[in-house]
Amino acid sequence: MAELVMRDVSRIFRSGRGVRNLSLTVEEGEFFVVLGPSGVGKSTLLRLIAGLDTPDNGEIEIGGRSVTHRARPDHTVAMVFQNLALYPHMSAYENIAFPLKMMGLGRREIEERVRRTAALAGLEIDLNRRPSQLSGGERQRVALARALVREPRLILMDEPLSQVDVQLRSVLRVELKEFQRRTRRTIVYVTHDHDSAFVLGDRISVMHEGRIAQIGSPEEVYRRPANLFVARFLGHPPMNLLRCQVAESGRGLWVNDVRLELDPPDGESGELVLGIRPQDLSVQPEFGAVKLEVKVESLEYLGARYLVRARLGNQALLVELPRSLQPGQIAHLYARADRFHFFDATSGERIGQTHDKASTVTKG
Amino acid sequence: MSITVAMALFPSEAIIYRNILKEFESISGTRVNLVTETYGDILHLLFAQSRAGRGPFDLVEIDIAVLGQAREGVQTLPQSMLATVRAVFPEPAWKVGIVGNQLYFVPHRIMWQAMIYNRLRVPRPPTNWDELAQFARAHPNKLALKGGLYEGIVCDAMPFVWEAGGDELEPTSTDTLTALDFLAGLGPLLNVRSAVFREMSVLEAQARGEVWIHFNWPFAMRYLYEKGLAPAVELSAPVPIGPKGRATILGGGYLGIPRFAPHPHAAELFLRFLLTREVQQRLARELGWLNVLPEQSDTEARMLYDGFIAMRPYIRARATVPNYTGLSNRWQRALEALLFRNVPAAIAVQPVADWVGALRYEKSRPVS
Amino acid sequence: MSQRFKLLEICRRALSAFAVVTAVVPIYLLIKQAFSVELDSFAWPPRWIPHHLTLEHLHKVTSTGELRESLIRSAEVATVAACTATLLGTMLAYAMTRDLRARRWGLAALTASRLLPMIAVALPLATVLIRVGLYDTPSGLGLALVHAAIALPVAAILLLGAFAKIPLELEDAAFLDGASQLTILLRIYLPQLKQALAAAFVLSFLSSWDEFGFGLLLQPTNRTLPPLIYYYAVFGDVGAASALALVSTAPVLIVLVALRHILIRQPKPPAF
Amino acid sequence: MRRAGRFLRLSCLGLPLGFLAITLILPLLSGVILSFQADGFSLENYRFVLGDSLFRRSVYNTLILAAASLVVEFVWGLIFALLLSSRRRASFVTEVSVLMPLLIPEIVFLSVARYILLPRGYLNGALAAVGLPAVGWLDPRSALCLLSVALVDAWRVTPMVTLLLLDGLQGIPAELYEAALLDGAGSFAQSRYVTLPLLKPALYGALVLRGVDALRIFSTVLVLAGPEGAPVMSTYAYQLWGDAMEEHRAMAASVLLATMIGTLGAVVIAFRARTRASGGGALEGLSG
Repeated sequence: MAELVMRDVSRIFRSGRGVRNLSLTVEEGEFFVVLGPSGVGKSTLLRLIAGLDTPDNGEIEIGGRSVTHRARPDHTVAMVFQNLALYPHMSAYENIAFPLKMMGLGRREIEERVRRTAALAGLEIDLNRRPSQLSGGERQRVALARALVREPRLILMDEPLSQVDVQLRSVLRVELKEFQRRTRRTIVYVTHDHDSAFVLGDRISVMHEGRIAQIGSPEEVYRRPANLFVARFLGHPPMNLLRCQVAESGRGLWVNDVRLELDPPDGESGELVLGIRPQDLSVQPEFGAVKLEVKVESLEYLGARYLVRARLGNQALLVELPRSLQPGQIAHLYARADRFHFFDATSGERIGQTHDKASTVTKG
Repeated sequence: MSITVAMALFPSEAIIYRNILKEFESISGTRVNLVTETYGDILHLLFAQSRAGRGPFDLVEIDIAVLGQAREGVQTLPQSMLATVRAVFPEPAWKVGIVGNQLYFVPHRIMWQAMIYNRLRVPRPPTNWDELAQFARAHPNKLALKGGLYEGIVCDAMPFVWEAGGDELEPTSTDTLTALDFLAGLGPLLNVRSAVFREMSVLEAQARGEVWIHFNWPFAMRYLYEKGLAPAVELSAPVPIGPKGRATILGGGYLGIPRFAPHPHAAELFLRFLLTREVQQRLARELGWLNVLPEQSDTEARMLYDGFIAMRPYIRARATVPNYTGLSNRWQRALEALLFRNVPAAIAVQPVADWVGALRYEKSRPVS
Repeated sequence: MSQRFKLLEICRRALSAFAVVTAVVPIYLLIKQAFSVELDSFAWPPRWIPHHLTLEHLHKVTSTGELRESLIRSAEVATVAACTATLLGTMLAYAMTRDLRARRWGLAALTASRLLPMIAVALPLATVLIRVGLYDTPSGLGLALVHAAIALPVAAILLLGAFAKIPLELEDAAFLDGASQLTILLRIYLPQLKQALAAAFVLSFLSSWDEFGFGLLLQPTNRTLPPLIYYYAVFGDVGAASALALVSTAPVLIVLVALRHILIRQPKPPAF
Repeated sequence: MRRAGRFLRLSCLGLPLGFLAITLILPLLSGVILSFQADGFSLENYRFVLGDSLFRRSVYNTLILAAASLVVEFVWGLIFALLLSSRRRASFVTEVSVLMPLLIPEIVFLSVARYILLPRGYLNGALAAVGLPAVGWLDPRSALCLLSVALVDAWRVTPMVTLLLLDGLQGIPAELYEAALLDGAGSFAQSRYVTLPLLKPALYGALVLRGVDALRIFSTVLVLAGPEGAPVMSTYAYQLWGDAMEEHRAMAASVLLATMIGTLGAVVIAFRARTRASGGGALEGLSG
């Protein structure tokens, strides 16, 4: 059953930013990640779901009930904020208890539920301490407990992990995923960090300029980016995108004056954008692989691998290799034909391989 | 029953005054509700009551300078009141309250000006105009007038005008101009800060020895006495006599019963009580008012107030024109020009003459 | 370099010395006058060291009805003014915090009220207060309200700064937790503003305690301290004026020296 | 959106603004109306005030005093601000001393200043002690009197200017000075190319604030010189009201003063809007 449904929702600010004609569905018990660079409308989306903002038009339903025009938030939604928004003048206990107090529950019931939730969130500390006396991870858990304590249908998270250091973040990430698996809560999680998105998300929705560029499982959006934006945004280093020309015969491609023995999708002609991830190129010839002759320009040592900057025709190409190459050298690289992505040069949309059924592309 | 009375008393005075009221309250059985306000505010209240046709006040104290304006706000008092007043106050003091045979106001407390001098610096105070001029020439910067742009300068200058036979409503008469010329002669010799002096600031200058002679009210002696300066240093003397005699200016508070007073008869009773010799003596003794000074037997007080006591027969009231403030403001400007800007008397006084002329014209117009 | 440095150091020392002298001498004179007999204060040449010490002025100041009344009245007026200014300042700052349009209006109003010359307000205000019966009252309520209006801009700006430091998410979080707007203001914002509220209260209190012009014009007989000091000072009562000045300065000095750091870091007044 | 909160917010805005309107703006407007009343509606009061030589002198004095006071307090304020902000921290005593005039109630400060400047005051006493003749610091209408008033006014408010400028100075990052030093700038060049340009917004803001205050000058004149000694616009109006009981004319005079200050304010706002538009952002920091 769909927990959250958004239909054609728009909320546009005077600055031109916001959310445009956005539709999505989140299933019950799903960990749904909204991924996108900052300023793309993720937070607006979250605030609309939370009821902190009202859409200009469109419909929002939570648990099958329309919440588009609610005057006050109900107890169905909770939110964990980027800066956690713990009340600095209240103890951890009071922070967690606050929503219950607002619900008008009795003291004993509050106490019981706070203890239970704190344990669920993995809090094993003295709850009388103030937020300023807690570590980053403990604060994180208090914020989570405060969101959980009302037992909402939907928990919204606005990059709550962005303020802890990298190592703690990966630990907390695993914990959070574990927690969600255990409790089967429905979570909508907003982030700009695709590592988090991949680790946490059952499904990822990539946002671009107020719209959804692609929705799908982590593998889908990584392996079959629906358009140039998603292709560029996911993966590190980013996917190489080369302008190329379909040979007049319809077979083979021209990257400037270099010819690639790679067949474009059927029926394509003229200009295309060819994508290939740096990790998908290798120096080992393989049967049936496409060969690329490049000129090595420079290289960076990454520890386990080398990042090679090279040129194909007059276009830059990044390659991740297990061994080094000589700058100035002409090298031969190989990639399997099915690792190449094709995009329409004008619309930026993917060409060729069909998308997964589950993922949809919204068009403006 | 209770009556409401508005008086211009300081809070410290009001405490003593209430004690005196108690006597009346026990005799008459009437409670007196005392409201202390400034003279300016009492005038406002009076007008408000007379315009509204009702109001709380049964008795008000009005500054002598604005009796002309205040008259429309009060009712006439019975002539029988005059007998009581005559016994206590000098003639010019009670005459001020009479306009066209009708009694509107009676004096509550009165005072007048005399000369204050530093007896260490001025062993023999000037007794006439010539000696005053001589003193000013011999000791420039040591004679002061209350020259600020307020009523004080009129109080200082008008006695000289009167002593020459002039009148504030005859600004261009020969006698008035004689006095003004005399004052103009003193102008450059006056203490430089005369242009800003008021009652207390000139008194402070006198106490500091910056000024040796100036004219002031009786409370000045009390002030100097409290500082330990009088009679050791400072004494009072009569205002120097002029070509046509002596004069000093009358000041003080006057009582009237407002129109639409809720309890006029009780107010009248209270008024009679206040004007008895015993109560006046008590007010003088306890509050330091000057009303009945000749009776003060205390020798030190006599010594302090010598000059004031000597001036008692020469008291003169200001003109009781409606809008006295307007007249006073013109005179203030004229005297400021005369004393501190060397403007010749005839020119300086012209705006006053114009104003008085307009007043006459107004008066001579037939009343429709 | 070192010679120039020396010269600079000498300048620094000289400046410090100058500042200390100009600050200490007036205070000393005040204390001297308050504790010496008045003849000492009127003497010429002036006596830098008093010949006769006395507690008479201090006694007079603390025992005479009029002076004690003024002291109490000043405290009352300042308390009412400070409470009103802090309360209204909090409201205004709260309204201006999240709303750009409210902020513009608020700043414009605060700026305008800062631009008004005292005399242009006080004179007609006296007339208005006479009409509503708040002129020169023993409690000084009319004056207290005016003082509140004068202190309001500083209090509001100070609190605005404090509000701005509280993250927006806190309000959103409380909203999602089910708190009403009033609950948010009272239970989320105010507890975090304790320091700013205290600072706003103290500054408003002192600004009223020190205010002279409106007091002079609106309370001609039921005076507050500053006009009373003025009357005693300009009307020749050196001893009482000095003693009264000391009495009115001492608490201010103690509070301000203690709060020196708040003062130095005080948010700047609104610009135009 | 949050309709429930709108009411609270609106009343939180409306109540204080209404309060300001009633206590300050409404009286001002009623003053404007009163200033046009003289036997019915007329310009008579303005005609009187503008034709009065004393008023013209008041305007002149107001402007001279404001200018003199501003120059003195900004020079001193800057010097003291530099003193307090220099790397070698000023001592507690210096810090308190510099701020002292601000800590003492205005009227107390002014009355002490009066005792110092009186003809037989402490300053002349000090002069006499070293054999110099007495000086008439407060002689009415003298240029010296104006100067005395300006100096005392400046002395009293210098701490305020110091604080405003100090705030600006402390906002300048120390790295900039280090960078300038490495670039070979001496201390003069540092103040010329680093301190002054970066202090400009604070300086400008303080100048506006103090400029308005200087035009409103009232107490200093009243206590030191009396309304006749160095008449300024506010004491002129006060005197017409209190002494001459010319209520309507007093209103006219004070409305003229308010207009003068208001015009200045409007000019500054317009100027500020322009500099802000051009990226100057002169008073940006001050708007809180």
